Amino acid sequence: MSEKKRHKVFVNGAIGPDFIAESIAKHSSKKNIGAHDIFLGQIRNDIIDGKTVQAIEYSAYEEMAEEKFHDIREKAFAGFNLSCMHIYHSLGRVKAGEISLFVFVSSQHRADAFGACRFIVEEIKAQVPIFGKEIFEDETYSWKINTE
Amino acid sequence: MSEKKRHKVFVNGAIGPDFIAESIAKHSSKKNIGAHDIFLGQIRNDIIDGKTVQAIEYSAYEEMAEEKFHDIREKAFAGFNLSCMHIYHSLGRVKAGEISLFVFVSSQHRADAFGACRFIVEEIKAQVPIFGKEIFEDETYSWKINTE
Amino acid sequence: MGIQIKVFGQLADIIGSDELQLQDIDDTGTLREKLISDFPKLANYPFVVAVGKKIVNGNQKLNADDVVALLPPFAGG
Amino acid sequence: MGIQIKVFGQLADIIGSDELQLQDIDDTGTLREKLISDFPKLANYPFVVAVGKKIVNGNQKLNADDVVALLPPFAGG
Repeated sequence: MSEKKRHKVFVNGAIGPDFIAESIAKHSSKKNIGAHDIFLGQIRNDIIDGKTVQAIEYSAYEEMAEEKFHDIREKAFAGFNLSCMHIYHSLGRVKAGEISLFVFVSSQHRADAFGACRFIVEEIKAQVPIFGKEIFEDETYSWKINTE
Repeated sequence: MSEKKRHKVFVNGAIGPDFIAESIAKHSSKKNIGAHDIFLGQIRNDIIDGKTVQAIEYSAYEEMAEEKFHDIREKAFAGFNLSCMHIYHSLGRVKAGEISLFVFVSSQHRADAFGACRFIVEEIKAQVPIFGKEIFEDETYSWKINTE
Repeated sequence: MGIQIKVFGQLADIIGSDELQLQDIDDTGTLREKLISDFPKLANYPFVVAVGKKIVNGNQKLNADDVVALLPPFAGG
Repeated sequence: MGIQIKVFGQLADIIGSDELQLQDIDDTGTLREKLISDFPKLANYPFVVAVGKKIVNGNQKLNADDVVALLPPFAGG
Protein backbone atom coordinates (compact mmCIF):
# COMPACT_ATOMS: atom_id res chain seq x y z
CA MET A 1 0.00 0.00 0.00
CA SER A 2 1.91 3.00 -1.24
CA GLU A 3 -0.13 5.38 0.93
CA LYS A 4 1.44 3.82 4.00
CA LYS A 5 5.01 4.64 3.05
CA ARG A 6 7.06 6.18 5.85
CA HIS A 7 8.58 9.61 5.71
CA LYS A 8 10.90 11.26 8.22
CA VAL A 9 8.86 12.53 11.17
CA PHE A 10 11.44 14.81 12.77
CA VAL A 11 12.12 18.21 11.30
CA ASN A 12 14.60 20.80 12.49
CA GLY A 13 13.00 23.76 14.25
CA ALA A 14 9.44 25.01 13.87
CA ILE A 15 6.92 23.70 11.32
CA GLY A 16 5.91 26.62 9.09
CA PRO A 17 2.40 27.41 7.79
CA ASP A 18 3.74 27.18 4.21
CA PHE A 19 4.84 23.61 4.78
CA ILE A 20 1.35 22.80 6.05
CA ALA A 21 -0.22 24.50 3.02
CA GLU A 22 1.96 22.43 0.67
CA SER A 23 0.91 19.23 2.45
CA ILE A 24 -2.75 20.16 2.07
CA ALA A 25 -2.30 21.10 -1.61
CA LYS A 26 -0.69 17.72 -2.37
CA HIS A 27 -3.90 15.98 -1.31
CA SER A 28 -6.04 17.62 -3.99
CA SER A 29 -5.08 14.82 -6.38
CA LYS A 30 -6.51 12.20 -3.99
CA LYS A 31 -10.11 12.55 -4.97
CA ASN A 32 -11.48 9.78 -2.79
CA ILE A 33 -10.71 11.88 0.29
CA GLY A 34 -13.70 13.63 1.84
CA ALA A 35 -12.33 14.73 5.20
CA HIS A 36 -9.02 15.91 6.61
CA ASP A 37 -8.35 16.44 10.29
CA ILE A 38 -5.22 18.38 11.15
CA PHE A 39 -3.83 18.81 14.64
CA LEU A 40 -1.21 21.47 15.31
CA GLY A 41 0.67 21.75 18.57
CA GLN A 42 1.77 25.33 19.22
CA ILE A 43 4.27 26.48 21.87
CA ARG A 44 2.58 28.42 24.69
CA ASN A 45 4.28 31.22 26.60
CA ASP A 46 3.33 29.63 29.91
CA ILE A 47 4.41 31.34 33.11
CA ILE A 48 6.25 29.00 35.48
CA ASP A 49 7.30 30.34 38.88
CA GLY A 50 7.00 33.88 37.57
CA LYS A 51 9.10 33.30 34.44
CA THR A 52 7.73 33.26 30.90
CA VAL A 53 8.49 30.44 28.47
CA GLN A 54 9.98 31.89 25.29
CA ALA A 55 10.79 28.60 23.53
CA ILE A 56 10.93 24.84 23.93
CA GLU A 57 14.04 22.95 22.91
CA TYR A 58 13.09 19.43 21.85
CA SER A 59 15.35 16.39 21.88
CA ALA A 60 14.48 12.73 21.41
CA TYR A 61 15.73 9.21 21.61
CA GLU A 62 15.43 9.24 17.85
CA GLU A 63 15.83 5.52 17.03
CA MET A 64 13.18 4.53 19.54
CA ALA A 65 10.94 7.44 18.56
CA GLU A 66 10.99 6.42 14.88
CA GLU A 67 9.97 2.90 15.91
CA LYS A 68 7.14 4.27 18.06
CA PHE A 69 5.91 6.55 15.26
CA HIS A 70 5.86 3.52 13.00
CA ASP A 71 3.82 1.53 15.55
CA ILE A 72 1.36 4.41 15.91
CA ARG A 73 0.96 4.56 12.10
CA GLU A 74 0.26 0.84 11.94
CA LYS A 75 -2.28 1.03 14.76
CA ALA A 76 -4.01 4.03 13.16
CA PHE A 77 -4.31 2.27 9.78
CA ALA A 78 -5.55 -0.90 11.50
CA GLY A 79 -8.12 0.90 13.65
CA PHE A 80 -9.49 3.47 11.22
CA ASN A 81 -10.37 3.60 7.54
CA LEU A 82 -7.75 6.09 6.34
CA SER A 83 -6.58 7.31 2.96
CA CYS A 84 -3.31 8.63 4.33
CA MET A 85 -1.64 10.14 7.36
CA HIS A 86 1.41 12.23 8.07
CA ILE A 87 3.16 13.14 11.30
CA TYR A 88 5.81 15.82 11.71
CA HIS A 89 7.48 16.78 14.99
CA SER A 90 10.11 19.42 15.67
CA LEU A 91 13.52 18.85 17.17
CA GLY A 92 15.65 21.72 18.42
CA ARG A 93 14.34 25.11 19.41
CA VAL A 94 10.76 26.21 18.68
CA LYS A 95 9.65 29.65 19.88
CA ALA A 96 6.38 30.50 21.62
CA GLY A 97 3.67 30.93 18.97
CA GLU A 98 5.39 28.50 16.58
CA ILE A 99 4.23 25.00 15.70
CA SER A 100 6.06 21.87 16.87
CA LEU A 101 3.61 19.07 15.99
CA PHE A 102 1.66 18.56 12.77
CA VAL A 103 -0.61 15.52 12.48
CA PHE A 104 -2.52 15.25 9.19
CA VAL A 105 -5.10 12.50 8.73
CA SER A 106 -7.25 12.00 5.62
CA SER A 107 -10.18 9.71 5.07
CA GLN A 108 -13.27 9.26 2.96
CA HIS A 109 -15.46 10.16 5.94
CA ARG A 110 -15.05 12.50 8.84
CA ALA A 111 -15.58 10.02 11.69
CA ASP A 112 -12.40 8.14 10.77
CA ALA A 113 -10.39 11.33 10.28
CA PHE A 114 -11.44 12.76 13.65
CA GLY A 115 -11.02 9.48 15.52
CA ALA A 116 -7.62 8.68 14.09
CA CYS A 117 -6.20 12.19 14.52
CA ARG A 118 -7.06 12.27 18.19
CA PHE A 119 -5.79 8.72 18.71
CA ILE A 120 -2.48 9.60 17.07
CA VAL A 121 -1.95 12.77 19.11
CA GLU A 122 -2.67 10.97 22.39
CA GLU A 123 -0.31 8.13 21.43
CA ILE A 124 2.48 10.55 20.51
CA LYS A 125 2.17 12.34 23.85
CA ALA A 126 2.15 9.06 25.81
CA GLN A 127 4.45 6.73 23.84
CA VAL A 128 7.17 8.64 22.01
CA PRO A 129 10.44 9.46 23.84
CA ILE A 130 10.62 13.17 23.11
CA PHE A 131 11.92 15.59 25.74
CA GLY A 132 11.43 19.33 26.01
CA LYS A 133 13.31 22.08 27.80
CA GLU A 134 11.10 25.08 28.50
CA ILE A 135 13.46 27.99 28.05
CA PHE A 136 12.71 31.23 29.86
CA GLU A 137 13.51 34.77 28.77
CA ASP A 138 16.68 34.78 30.90
CA GLU A 139 17.83 31.53 29.19
CA THR A 140 17.32 29.44 32.35
CA TYR A 141 15.11 26.41 31.74
CA SER A 142 12.93 23.72 33.27
CA TRP A 143 12.01 20.33 31.84
CA LYS A 144 8.50 19.97 30.44
CA ILE A 145 6.28 17.02 31.42
CA ASN A 146 3.12 16.11 29.51
CA THR A 147 0.14 16.21 31.79
CA GLU A 148 -3.26 17.33 30.44
CA MET B 1 -14.65 39.40 23.89
CA SER B 2 -12.89 40.46 20.70
CA GLU B 3 -11.94 36.85 19.91
CA LYS B 4 -15.59 36.09 19.38
CA LYS B 5 -16.11 38.66 16.65
CA ARG B 6 -17.94 37.32 13.61
CA HIS B 7 -16.51 37.17 10.16
CA LYS B 8 -18.20 36.17 6.93
CA VAL B 9 -18.47 32.38 6.74
CA PHE B 10 -19.34 32.00 3.07
CA VAL B 11 -16.63 32.32 0.47
CA ASN B 12 -16.98 32.09 -3.28
CA GLY B 13 -15.65 28.85 -4.76
CA ALA B 14 -13.00 26.57 -3.24
CA ILE B 15 -10.98 27.37 -0.12
CA GLY B 16 -7.30 27.41 -1.11
CA PRO B 17 -4.37 25.97 0.88
CA ASP B 18 -2.77 29.44 0.92
CA PHE B 19 -5.79 30.90 2.66
CA ILE B 20 -5.52 28.15 5.27
CA ALA B 21 -1.79 28.84 5.69
CA GLU B 22 -2.48 32.55 6.25
CA SER B 23 -5.08 31.72 8.89
CA ILE B 24 -2.60 29.48 10.70
CA ALA B 25 0.17 32.09 10.48
CA LYS B 26 -2.08 34.76 12.03
CA HIS B 27 -2.35 32.66 15.19
CA SER B 28 1.38 32.76 15.96
CA SER B 29 0.83 36.01 17.84
CA LYS B 30 -1.65 34.30 20.20
CA LYS B 31 0.86 32.72 22.51
CA ASN B 32 -1.62 31.25 24.98
CA ILE B 33 -2.75 28.78 22.31
CA GLY B 34 -1.35 25.27 22.68
CA ALA B 35 -3.53 23.28 20.29
CA HIS B 36 -5.25 23.86 16.97
CA ASP B 37 -7.67 21.42 15.39
CA ILE B 38 -8.50 22.00 11.75
CA PHE B 39 -11.18 20.16 9.80
CA LEU B 40 -11.21 20.34 6.03
CA GLY B 41 -14.05 19.00 3.91
CA GLN B 42 -12.83 17.99 0.47
CA ILE B 43 -15.01 17.18 -2.56
CA ARG B 44 -14.92 13.46 -3.43
CA ASN B 45 -15.25 12.15 -6.96
CA ASP B 46 -17.93 9.68 -5.85
CA ILE B 47 -19.48 7.44 -8.46
CA ILE B 48 -23.29 7.60 -8.47
CA ASP B 49 -25.19 5.31 -10.85
CA GLY B 50 -22.05 4.90 -12.92
CA LYS B 51 -21.31 8.62 -13.24
CA THR B 52 -18.39 10.40 -11.59
CA VAL B 53 -18.86 13.56 -9.53
CA GLN B 54 -16.59 16.28 -10.92
CA ALA B 55 -17.78 19.15 -8.71
CA ILE B 56 -20.37 20.21 -6.17
CA GLU B 57 -22.25 23.45 -6.63
CA TYR B 58 -23.25 24.84 -3.24
CA SER B 59 -26.13 27.18 -2.54
CA ALA B 60 -27.63 28.23 0.79
CA TYR B 61 -30.47 30.01 2.49
CA GLU B 62 -27.86 32.56 3.43
CA GLU B 63 -29.72 34.65 6.02
CA MET B 64 -30.74 31.56 7.97
CA ALA B 65 -27.32 29.95 7.54
CA GLU B 66 -25.55 33.00 9.01
CA GLU B 67 -27.87 32.84 12.01
CA LYS B 68 -27.16 29.12 12.45
CA PHE B 69 -23.41 29.67 12.18
CA HIS B 70 -23.73 32.30 14.87
CA ASP B 71 -25.65 29.91 17.14
CA ILE B 72 -23.01 27.20 16.58
CA ARG B 73 -20.25 29.68 17.52
CA GLU B 74 -22.07 30.63 20.71
CA LYS B 75 -22.62 27.00 21.67
CA ALA B 76 -19.00 26.11 20.96
CA PHE B 77 -17.69 28.98 23.11
CA ALA B 78 -20.15 28.04 25.88
CA GLY B 79 -19.29 24.34 25.82
CA PHE B 80 -15.54 24.43 25.35
CA ASN B 81 -12.64 26.52 26.59
CA LEU B 82 -11.56 28.12 23.32
CA SER B 83 -9.15 30.87 22.36
CA CYS B 84 -10.75 31.37 18.96
CA MET B 85 -12.60 29.67 16.16
CA HIS B 86 -13.22 30.28 12.48
CA ILE B 87 -15.60 28.67 10.02
CA TYR B 88 -15.47 29.07 6.24
CA HIS B 89 -17.80 27.36 3.78
CA SER B 90 -17.86 27.55 0.00
CA LEU B 91 -20.74 28.70 -2.14
CA GLY B 92 -20.79 28.08 -5.88
CA ARG B 93 -18.81 25.42 -7.67
CA VAL B 94 -16.03 23.45 -5.96
CA LYS B 95 -14.23 20.78 -7.96
CA ALA B 96 -13.38 17.25 -6.79
CA GLY B 97 -10.15 17.42 -4.78
CA GLU B 98 -10.83 21.00 -3.68
CA ILE B 99 -11.84 22.14 -0.19
CA SER B 100 -15.33 23.43 0.63
CA LEU B 101 -15.30 23.55 4.45
CA PHE B 102 -12.59 24.89 6.77
CA VAL B 103 -13.19 24.77 10.52
CA PHE B 104 -10.33 26.09 12.65
CA VAL B 105 -10.49 25.82 16.44
CA SER B 106 -7.77 26.94 18.84
CA SER B 107 -7.43 26.36 22.55
CA GLN B 108 -4.90 26.20 25.33
CA HIS B 109 -5.30 22.44 25.52
CA ARG B 110 -6.01 19.78 22.95
CA ALA B 111 -9.13 18.24 24.52
CA ASP B 112 -11.11 21.44 23.98
CA ALA B 113 -9.78 21.92 20.44
CA PHE B 114 -10.66 18.35 19.41
CA GLY B 115 -14.04 18.35 21.12
CA ALA B 116 -15.15 21.71 19.77
CA CYS B 117 -13.98 21.07 16.20
CA ARG B 118 -15.94 17.85 15.96
CA PHE B 119 -18.99 19.44 17.59
CA ILE B 120 -18.91 22.31 15.11
CA VAL B 121 -18.59 20.07 12.04
CA GLU B 122 -21.50 17.87 13.16
CA GLU B 123 -23.64 20.92 13.86
CA ILE B 124 -22.88 22.45 10.45
CA LYS B 125 -23.86 19.23 8.68
CA ALA B 126 -27.09 18.91 10.67
CA GLN B 127 -28.25 22.48 11.25
CA VAL B 128 -27.15 24.79 8.45
CA PRO B 129 -29.35 25.14 5.33
CA ILE B 130 -26.72 24.53 2.66
CA PHE B 131 -27.57 22.59 -0.48
CA GLY B 132 -25.27 20.84 -2.92
CA LYS B 133 -25.63 19.75 -6.51
CA GLU B 134 -23.28 16.90 -7.37
CA ILE B 135 -22.32 17.66 -10.95
CA PHE B 136 -21.20 14.80 -13.17
CA GLU B 137 -18.72 14.89 -16.01
CA ASP B 138 -21.55 15.23 -18.57
CA GLU B 139 -22.92 18.25 -16.61
CA THR B 140 -26.00 16.35 -15.42
CA TYR B 141 -26.42 16.47 -11.65
CA SER B 142 -28.05 14.97 -8.58
CA TRP B 143 -28.74 16.60 -5.24
CA LYS B 144 -26.44 15.65 -2.37
CA ILE B 145 -27.84 14.61 1.02
CA ASN B 146 -25.69 14.43 4.16
CA THR B 147 -25.79 10.96 5.59
CA GLU B 148 -22.73 9.51 7.35
CA MET C 1 -54.02 35.50 3.18
CA GLY C 2 -51.21 35.57 0.62
CA ILE C 3 -47.70 34.57 1.64
CA GLN C 4 -44.35 34.76 -0.07
CA ILE C 5 -42.20 31.61 0.02
CA LYS C 6 -38.50 31.12 -0.74
CA VAL C 7 -37.69 27.77 -2.31
CA PHE C 8 -34.26 26.10 -2.17
CA GLY C 9 -32.23 23.36 -3.80
CA GLN C 10 -34.01 20.40 -5.31
CA LEU C 11 -37.40 21.84 -4.33
CA ALA C 12 -36.81 24.80 -6.65
CA ASP C 13 -36.13 22.29 -9.44
CA ILE C 14 -39.45 20.56 -8.77
CA ILE C 15 -41.49 23.72 -8.34
CA GLY C 16 -39.69 25.39 -11.23
CA SER C 17 -38.93 28.59 -9.33
CA ASP C 18 -37.06 29.81 -6.25
CA GLU C 19 -40.01 31.95 -5.16
CA LEU C 20 -43.66 31.19 -4.79
CA GLN C 21 -46.73 33.19 -3.81
CA LEU C 22 -49.71 31.33 -2.35
CA GLN C 23 -53.16 32.56 -1.29
CA ASP C 24 -55.39 31.42 1.58
CA ILE C 25 -52.66 29.81 3.66
CA ASP C 26 -53.28 30.14 7.39
CA ASP C 27 -50.71 27.74 8.80
CA THR C 28 -47.81 25.49 7.83
CA GLY C 29 -50.05 22.43 7.73
CA THR C 30 -52.27 24.04 5.09
CA LEU C 31 -49.13 25.16 3.27
CA ARG C 32 -47.86 21.60 3.05
CA GLU C 33 -51.21 20.29 1.77
CA LYS C 34 -51.48 23.04 -0.84
CA LEU C 35 -47.90 22.48 -2.04
CA ILE C 36 -48.37 18.75 -2.50
CA SER C 37 -51.68 19.34 -4.24
CA ASP C 38 -50.10 21.87 -6.64
CA PHE C 39 -46.84 19.90 -7.10
CA PRO C 40 -47.62 16.21 -6.51
CA LYS C 41 -43.96 15.21 -7.02
CA LEU C 42 -43.17 16.96 -3.71
CA ALA C 43 -44.85 14.09 -1.87
CA ASN C 44 -41.81 11.96 -2.70
CA TYR C 45 -39.26 14.45 -1.41
CA PRO C 46 -38.57 15.18 2.25
CA PHE C 47 -38.59 18.89 3.07
CA VAL C 48 -39.01 21.17 6.06
CA VAL C 49 -40.66 24.55 6.38
CA ALA C 50 -38.78 27.41 8.05
CA VAL C 51 -40.64 30.45 9.39
CA GLY C 52 -38.56 33.43 10.47
CA LYS C 53 -35.41 31.36 9.80
CA LYS C 54 -36.53 28.71 12.34
CA ILE C 55 -37.57 25.22 11.32
CA VAL C 56 -41.18 24.47 12.21
CA ASN C 57 -42.03 21.31 14.09
CA GLY C 58 -45.71 20.46 13.87
CA ASN C 59 -48.19 23.06 12.70
CA GLN C 60 -47.67 26.81 13.07
CA LYS C 61 -49.93 29.78 12.30
CA LEU C 62 -48.67 32.04 9.52
CA ASN C 63 -48.87 35.83 9.24
CA ALA C 64 -48.68 37.83 6.03
CA ASP C 65 -45.25 39.25 6.88
CA ASP C 66 -43.66 35.93 7.88
CA VAL C 67 -40.52 34.91 6.02
CA VAL C 68 -41.32 31.38 4.89
CA ALA C 69 -38.88 28.99 3.25
CA LEU C 70 -38.98 25.43 1.94
CA LEU C 71 -35.78 23.53 2.66
CA PRO C 72 -34.68 20.16 1.26
CA PRO C 73 -32.19 18.00 3.20
CA PHE C 74 -28.96 19.81 4.08
CA ALA C 75 -25.70 19.01 2.35
CA GLY C 76 -23.17 21.36 3.92
CA GLY C 77 -19.69 20.34 4.95
CA MET D 1 29.32 -7.44 32.84
CA GLY D 2 29.75 -3.90 31.51
CA ILE D 3 26.86 -2.16 29.75
CA GLN D 4 26.59 1.05 27.79
CA ILE D 5 23.68 3.34 28.65
CA LYS D 6 22.19 6.28 26.75
CA VAL D 7 20.86 9.05 28.98
CA PHE D 8 18.21 11.59 27.91
CA GLY D 9 16.72 14.90 28.92
CA GLN D 10 16.76 15.92 32.54
CA LEU D 11 18.50 12.69 33.51
CA ALA D 12 21.52 13.72 31.45
CA ASP D 13 21.57 17.00 33.40
CA ILE D 14 21.61 15.09 36.70
CA ILE D 15 24.15 12.48 35.64
CA GLY D 16 26.24 15.10 33.86
CA SER D 17 26.56 13.08 30.63
CA ASP D 18 24.40 11.59 27.89
CA GLU D 19 26.29 8.29 28.04
CA LEU D 20 27.26 6.07 30.93
CA GLN D 21 29.21 2.84 31.26
CA LEU D 22 28.47 0.62 34.24
CA GLN D 23 30.08 -2.66 35.37
CA ASP D 24 28.51 -5.69 37.06
CA ILE D 25 24.93 -5.01 36.02
CA ASP D 26 22.95 -8.19 35.41
CA ASP D 27 19.42 -6.85 35.18
CA THR D 28 17.42 -3.63 35.12
CA GLY D 29 16.66 -3.88 38.85
CA THR D 30 20.38 -3.85 39.67
CA LEU D 31 20.82 -1.01 37.18
CA ARG D 32 18.26 1.12 38.98
CA GLU D 33 19.86 0.48 42.39
CA LYS D 34 23.35 1.26 41.09
CA LEU D 35 22.18 4.47 39.42
CA ILE D 36 20.46 5.76 42.53
CA SER D 37 23.46 4.83 44.65
CA ASP D 38 25.85 6.67 42.27
CA PHE D 39 23.49 9.62 41.66
CA PRO D 40 21.25 9.97 44.72
CA LYS D 41 19.32 12.88 43.18
CA LEU D 42 17.82 10.39 40.70
CA ALA D 43 15.66 9.00 43.51
CA ASN D 44 13.55 12.16 43.23
CA TYR D 45 13.02 11.93 39.48
CA PRO D 46 10.72 9.47 37.75
CA PHE D 47 12.40 7.61 34.89
CA VAL D 48 11.99 4.43 32.89
CA VAL D 49 14.56 2.05 31.44
CA ALA D 50 14.33 1.02 27.78
CA VAL D 51 16.11 -2.09 26.53
CA GLY D 52 16.22 -2.62 22.77
CA LYS D 53 13.97 0.46 22.36
CA LYS D 54 11.25 -1.15 24.50
CA ILE D 55 10.30 0.13 27.93
CA VAL D 56 10.91 -2.45 30.64
CA ASN D 57 8.15 -3.24 33.11
CA GLY D 58 9.46 -5.03 36.19
CA ASN D 59 12.91 -6.55 36.16
CA GLN D 60 14.68 -7.76 33.00
CA LYS D 61 18.00 -9.58 32.47
CA LEU D 62 20.60 -7.57 30.58
CA ASN D 63 23.14 -8.78 28.01
CA ALA D 64 26.36 -7.01 27.12
CA ASP D 65 25.09 -6.01 23.67
CA ASP D 66 21.73 -4.67 24.83
CA VAL D 67 20.93 -1.10 23.90
CA VAL D 68 19.93 0.43 27.24
CA ALA D 69 18.48 3.90 27.70
CA LEU D 70 17.26 5.99 30.64
CA LEU D 71 14.19 8.04 29.79
CA PRO D 72 12.58 10.85 31.80
CA PRO D 73 8.88 11.70 31.32
CA PHE D 74 7.90 12.38 27.71
CA ALA D 75 7.06 15.87 26.53
CA GLY D 76 6.29 15.46 22.84
CA GLY D 77 3.42 17.15 21.10
